[in-house]
Amino acid sequence: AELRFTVWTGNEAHLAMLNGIAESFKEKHPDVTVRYETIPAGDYTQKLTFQLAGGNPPDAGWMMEDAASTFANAGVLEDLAPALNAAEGYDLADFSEPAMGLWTADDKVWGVPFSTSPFVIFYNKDMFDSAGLEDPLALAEKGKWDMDKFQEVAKALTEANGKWGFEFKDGQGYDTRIMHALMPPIRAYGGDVWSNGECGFDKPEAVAAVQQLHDMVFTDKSIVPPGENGDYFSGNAAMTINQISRASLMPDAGFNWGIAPLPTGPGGEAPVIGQAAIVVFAAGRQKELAAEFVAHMTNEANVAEMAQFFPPARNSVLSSEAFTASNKLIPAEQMEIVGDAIAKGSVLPSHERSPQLLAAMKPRVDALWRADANVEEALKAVCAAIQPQL
Amino acid sequence: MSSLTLRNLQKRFGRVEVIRGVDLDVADGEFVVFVGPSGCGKSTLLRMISGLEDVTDGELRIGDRVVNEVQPAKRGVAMVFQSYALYPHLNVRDNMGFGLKVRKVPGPERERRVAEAAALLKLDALLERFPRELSGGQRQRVAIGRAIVGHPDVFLFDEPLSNLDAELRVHMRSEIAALHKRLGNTMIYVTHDQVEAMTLADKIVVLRDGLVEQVGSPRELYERPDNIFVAQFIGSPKMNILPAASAAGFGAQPAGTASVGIRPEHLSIVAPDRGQLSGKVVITEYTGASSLLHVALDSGETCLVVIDGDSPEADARVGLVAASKDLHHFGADGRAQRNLHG
Amino acid sequence: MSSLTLRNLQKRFGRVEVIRGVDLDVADGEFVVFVGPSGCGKSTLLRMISGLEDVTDGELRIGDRVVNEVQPAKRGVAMVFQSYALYPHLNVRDNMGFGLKVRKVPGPERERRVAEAAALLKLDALLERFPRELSGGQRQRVAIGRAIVGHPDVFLFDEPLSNLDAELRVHMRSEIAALHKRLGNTMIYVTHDQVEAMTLADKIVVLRDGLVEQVGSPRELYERPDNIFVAQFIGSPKMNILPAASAAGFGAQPAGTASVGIRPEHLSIVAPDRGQLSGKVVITEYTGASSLLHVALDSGETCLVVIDGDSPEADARVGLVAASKDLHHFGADGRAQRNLHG
Amino acid sequence: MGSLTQSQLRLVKQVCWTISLCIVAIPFVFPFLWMISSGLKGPLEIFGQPSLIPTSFRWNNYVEVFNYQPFARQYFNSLYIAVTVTALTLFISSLAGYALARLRFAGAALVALFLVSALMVPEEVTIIPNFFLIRWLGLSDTHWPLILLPVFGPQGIVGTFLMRQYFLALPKELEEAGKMDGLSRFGIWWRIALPMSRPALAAVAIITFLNSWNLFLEPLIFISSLEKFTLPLALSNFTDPYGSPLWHLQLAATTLAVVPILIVYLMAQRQIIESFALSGVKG
Amino acid sequence: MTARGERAPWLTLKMREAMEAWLFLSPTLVGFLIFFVGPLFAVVWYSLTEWNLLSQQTTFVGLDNYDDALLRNPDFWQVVRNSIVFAIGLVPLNMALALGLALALSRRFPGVIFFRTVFFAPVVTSAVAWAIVWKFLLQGEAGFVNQMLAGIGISGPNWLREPDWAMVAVIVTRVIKMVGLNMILYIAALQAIPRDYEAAARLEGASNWQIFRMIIWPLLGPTTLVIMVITTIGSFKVFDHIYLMTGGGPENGTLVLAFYIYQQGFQFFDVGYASALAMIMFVIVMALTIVQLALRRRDT
Ligand SMILES: Nc1ncnc2c1ncn2[C@@H]1O[C@H](COP(=O)(O)OP(=O)(O)OP(=O)(O)O)[C@@H](O)[C@H]1O
Ligand SMILES: Nc1ncnc2c1ncn2[C@@H]1O[C@H](COP(=O)(O)OP(=O)(O)OP(=O)(O)O)[C@@H](O)[C@H]1O
Ligand SMILES: [Mg+2]
Ligand SMILES: [Mg+2]
Repeated sequence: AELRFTVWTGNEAHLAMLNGIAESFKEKHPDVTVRYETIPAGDYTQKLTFQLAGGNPPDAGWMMEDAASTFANAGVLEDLAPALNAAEGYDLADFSEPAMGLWTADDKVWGVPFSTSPFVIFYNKDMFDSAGLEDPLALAEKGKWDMDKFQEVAKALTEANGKWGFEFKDGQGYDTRIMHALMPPIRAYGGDVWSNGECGFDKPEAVAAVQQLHDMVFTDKSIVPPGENGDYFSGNAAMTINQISRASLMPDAGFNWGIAPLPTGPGGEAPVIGQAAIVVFAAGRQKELAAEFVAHMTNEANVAEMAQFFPPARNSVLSSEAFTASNKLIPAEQMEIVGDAIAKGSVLPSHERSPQLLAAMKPRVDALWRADANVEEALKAVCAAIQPQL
Repeated sequence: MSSLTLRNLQKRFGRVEVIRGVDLDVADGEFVVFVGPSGCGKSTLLRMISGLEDVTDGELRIGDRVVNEVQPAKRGVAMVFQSYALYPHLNVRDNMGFGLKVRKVPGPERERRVAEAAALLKLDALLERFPRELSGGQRQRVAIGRAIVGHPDVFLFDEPLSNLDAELRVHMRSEIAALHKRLGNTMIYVTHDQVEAMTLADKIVVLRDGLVEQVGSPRELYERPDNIFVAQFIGSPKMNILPAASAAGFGAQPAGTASVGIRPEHLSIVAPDRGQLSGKVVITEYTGASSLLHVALDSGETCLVVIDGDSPEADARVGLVAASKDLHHFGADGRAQRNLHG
Repeated sequence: MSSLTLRNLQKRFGRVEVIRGVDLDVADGEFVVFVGPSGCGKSTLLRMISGLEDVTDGELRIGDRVVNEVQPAKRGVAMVFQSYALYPHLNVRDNMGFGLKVRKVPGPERERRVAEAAALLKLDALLERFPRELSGGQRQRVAIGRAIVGHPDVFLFDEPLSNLDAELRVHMRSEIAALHKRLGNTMIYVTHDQVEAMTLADKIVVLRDGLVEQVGSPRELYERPDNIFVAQFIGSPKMNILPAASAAGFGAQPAGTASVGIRPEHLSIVAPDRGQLSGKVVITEYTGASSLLHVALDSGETCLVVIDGDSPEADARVGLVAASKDLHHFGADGRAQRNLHG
Repeated sequence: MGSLTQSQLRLVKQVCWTISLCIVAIPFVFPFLWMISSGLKGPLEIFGQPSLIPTSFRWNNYVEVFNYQPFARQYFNSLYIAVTVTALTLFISSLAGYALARLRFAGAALVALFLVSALMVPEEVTIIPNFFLIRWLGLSDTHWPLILLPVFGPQGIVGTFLMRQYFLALPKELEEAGKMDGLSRFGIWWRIALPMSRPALAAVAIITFLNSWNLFLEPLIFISSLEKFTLPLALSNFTDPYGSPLWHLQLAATTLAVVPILIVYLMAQRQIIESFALSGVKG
Repeated sequence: MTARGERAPWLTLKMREAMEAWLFLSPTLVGFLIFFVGPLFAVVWYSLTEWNLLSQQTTFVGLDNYDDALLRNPDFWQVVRNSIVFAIGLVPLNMALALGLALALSRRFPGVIFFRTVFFAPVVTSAVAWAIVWKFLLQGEAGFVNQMLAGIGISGPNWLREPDWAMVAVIVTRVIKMVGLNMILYIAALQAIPRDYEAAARLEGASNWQIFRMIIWPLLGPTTLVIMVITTIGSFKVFDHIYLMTGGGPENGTLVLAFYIYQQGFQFFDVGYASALAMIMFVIVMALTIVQLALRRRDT
């Protein structure tokens, strides 16, 4: 039999590793092969929808956090609990509880996270040096790495280097990555975008956080503004926010770099985590087999294996030496930052109507990113737009 | 074998009656020409015979077979189109051989028949050319050649010369006459050029509004037209028609004569006082061999006169005379009065 | 005022010389016709006069003004196109008034002039119609009307009748002649129909390959063509040209004569033994008023003969005679030998 | 000015015209130049100071394009789908156009009216039911919908009408000659009508090919496997595993997608314009 | 006598022809019924249901979807407005430019082929490529367009980030992309106008402008109508261009109907609502086309 398994990576190293796991599955099921189908990340959820609605469902696949609730609620995901519980030596409780939050409901398990990747600050060490500034990692160690400091260094970097001080995730903070741009500061200020069916954008914490970003973009001009490209990886911005998987780009970048935790704020430390899980589709023809494969893929050995690319959610793996040493690009002490963040952080918000929410937010957030925007008004408008959907 | 019979043949397009009951017998080997004003139904009639238009009513026989519902290709007729309709993507040889090929005539036989037709039409040297590389007259010959190779019983021509210039037209006309002589097939030929009709036909059919006006040899039509329409249609410049009163000077008229016809070439100019009629020259048109005079008669009508020699000046007064055998008398209904000399 | 003078006029399109030096004087009020085979440059010459083509070299005068560089609209000429070029979206009134409107002639004056032209051309009843609702002859009149309203000094016509059927052509021809008589303007008229040329022209200009072959009155060209080209171009059916040797029977020839021309209408049929030449009738074409005989001479050439009365049967042997005044002698270069009777 | 002759004046005017045309042409040409140039730059340089000439030519981009995803395969997909669609459309629409133009039968006007109304309906209107239809036929994630929908959708109808217009204007005699020669109706269509309607066929082919070549919505919806992608999808798919665009590859690939078509167009431009003129696209 | 070629008595020539006609039409008609007429009726049905694409649950809700679209959803009217603004901006600009270029390029002069190719080239370029390139050229300050504008002393807007300018940008780039096709159609039409009309008018003293205004333009009427209808329909169908250039933003400033239908149906999985939108779009396009055809009928 053949299992179709959709992923969004086309990276050869990733695929080699995944194929290795499929190979080891043959010990139990010699006749089963796994075919990984790459769907580009940008269209992943969309295409998956078409495959499901179009009657051509894969058996299993990766799923991003923002789609989790939508898919679970539409009933297209298979409950994995029976298969996981039945698997030999499989300890579901080993997964950190916050990491599983999104994927469990009552005693059903809709997916098993394979990548629980906190957001960190990537910085260009050379630029900090030439501006004569302490780098974020050093600041963080001294406990001085907070939002105000962040604004200050960004401004100083911009002035010193003639490049931008900070770039949102992949430069897409104004369109496809709104949440990645807004969430970290709002959390740092102790707010949230929504919770329990209530919009959090217009709460004072969120307003203050966004106001600060807005100032940085339009007053300090230290953040790459909308409509411009100031690519961190090409050396056009001194800092960016991203997940550690992005470190793979750094060897080509040609400058010294490092990673640091997100700046703290009035709300204290608030690491933000992006997540992806493995799910089985209810419409698939080989659900049991697929579920069994998921159990295999997420057993302790394989999670440790995958940790070289994807930060794990298994406590046992996280605490191991193997994890801090797993990423060849990142020194162990910086890797600890990651582990720390995974343990303390919270996952990006999700919602069963997240496509609608995002679409409803988008135009109002666009209005926010104007030089003359009134941040509070704009955020009120965001809430007005999304409240009915919540 | 290849005679042709039309019995009360009719054709309607939607509610428009185009052919309104035509009876005609064409003998084997006869050369029949259809003439008539534009839109009278010449082409339609021809196309009905060929099978390109279906017959609304009546009976159409080729030989002794009713062919109303027989497919065009199976009627044993061949058609030469006004535009020649040569296949532009085939060379002369293939154009001529196309019909044989479609009918699955074997290669060597096909070759033979194409060669035969090409020889007959002096097309041997042109067999490899494409239609666009041919002159008008050559194209016309290829079109005929294409018709010949099928050994049809009946040839149909729809204004085959109207796309040629005047000189070539005269030449091809005689070639067609020669061809008919050689092949001896039944031929039906549509034209609106009455010189062509006169010179080619054994029998002319004059059509008007979907009806036959007169059938006869060229000489019959020229000399004894059945009615004013035929009289004016045949002959160029066309016959002068004068009211009986104005033509009284020409002499006695049969009872019931309403108008008198006289062809321009049958009038002669004499001194004003010696003419049977008299009038004033309005315009003289010199054409070299002859001149055409427009004479305003004293009775008010204008009369055309063709004369050979020198013509009088414009505005000169002249007399006109005609031989009484050249006069045509018509009744009030336009039909010829035959009792006097007919 | 409105005479016209061309001095060594030339026109090149790219490297192709189309008009290769034309000299011509047209008097005020003269009716000049350009004839010549297709592609000889008739239209080009006319368009140069109108200003639609610019002059490559030479001088063009209208009246006593050099107009080489004058804009078309300011030359005082009006043109009637072969296609009539009536604006399809304007009715007859607006078509005729268009030129006045763009020249900002005030409304009432415009109305008056259009009405005047319409009356002259009997178009009154048609003023509200659109070109597509007119017959060929009516369109032609509108095109002339459009030219008239501008009160031009010179009228230019480019084959204005070639789109009409034969009968209408004859009719419109005489209308144009009448118009010229009434208006008295200078008119230049292009045609390839030599009957038109003969009947309309005061003066015919025969063109060939961008050069003038002969200029003269119709009668001059018919009776005394300068060369074989003109001799064969003017007259229909065209002049028979026989090698001097074959034509010896007609009598003495001037020294240097290479060929002898004789028009078909100048030959008469006599008994074979009494003819100056003799031959065999190949085809006779009866056309009513006259017949056209194709006679194969004993010397091998084919000769056309037009006769009036009854014609001999095909294959009959006949003799041919001609009056010596009707013979044309040409040298080896094709030029007429004028020393004998000319 | 007074001393200028007409022909000199014309020359001056022509020069002015040409210069203004050149100016108007800038926004048409520039994107191509920029695309070609950027496709040869490194990822960093694209974001650097704008310049049309790359500091160093990264031909390697063109190699990477093929390593990144099965670009050759995708290129081929686009090509074969466009060719298939074009061939099918030509076949079907010329048959239907011929029948509408040439054959007399009751209901011809009705059929024509019926079809023409389809021209006004955007594909977006029917895309959802077609999505289910394709799913029901089991053709999801195959190339079939990319072939069937354009051929039978409004685009195919446009073809039918172009063909009909052309056949209407074509002299009937040739076909009648064929009939007299004993050709069947199909034979007349195939051996006479089609060879004579090359300009119309060319116009339909061009329009259809371009339409298929640029089809975006349908592949977006129906195709999910990478190796079944068509070019427009593939082009928007040069992102790294985390969803960020790889501009240099995208632009190199875009160049690869555009330039061949442009070259073909350049070679065929005269025929293209003529075929539009002759085929009565003017309506 | 000979039985050669006698027909089957039951099949007249006329019946045979009709049969052949239906045979020739059958591939088109069958496909058309399956992939066009059927779906069109299906859309009507879907629009009366609530239908989740992902869960495939269907409930009949009557006219609720229309009610939602027309009365309750504030975005809807903006989307309609955007579509209309897009059309009103694009159609005249496209047609005027197409006509201008066609007039300039309809006669032969050295370089005419080059220019025709240049103006037609974007037509053969995939929309994806076009959008990608223009997105770059239209960047805020670093973009080429604004750099050029800066060169002549104009400080350009942040094209794709300001709703009104973004609309301008998508319209203009779309016009540049598509104008070549209309240009060719106009060239073909111009070449079909006999040159004699122009010559006659020139002889009568008309200026270039008068010739255009009084002769050429009226004669182009039928072509203009056809172009107007296709361009208008095309402007309502535009999807890929918007999807790729702005994704409907900023502030929904370029969210047009076709894109909105896609979003509702395939991103929000709301098939019923999307179908109702499709029906509304259908009605709008039909109405516009009929109006345009009626206008034309009136002035001939
Ligand atoms: N397919 C058709 N549908 C309707 N009417 C037709 C059709 N074909 C011919 N007619 C009409 O039938 C009449 C006769 O046409 P036909 O072509 O036979 O005339 P014709 O005598 O050949 O004229 P011409 O000398 O102009 O060729 C015309 O009035 C014509 O309009
Ligand atoms: N614009 C042009 N460019 C190049 N050659 C041209 C142009 N116009 C005419 N010619 C050539 O000039 C020659 C004369 O053309 P013109 O139209 O004056 O002939 P014509 O005597 O009017 O012929 P016809 O009797 O066929 O109308 C022809 O060989 C033609 O091909
Ligand atoms: Mg006819
Ligand atoms: Mg000419």
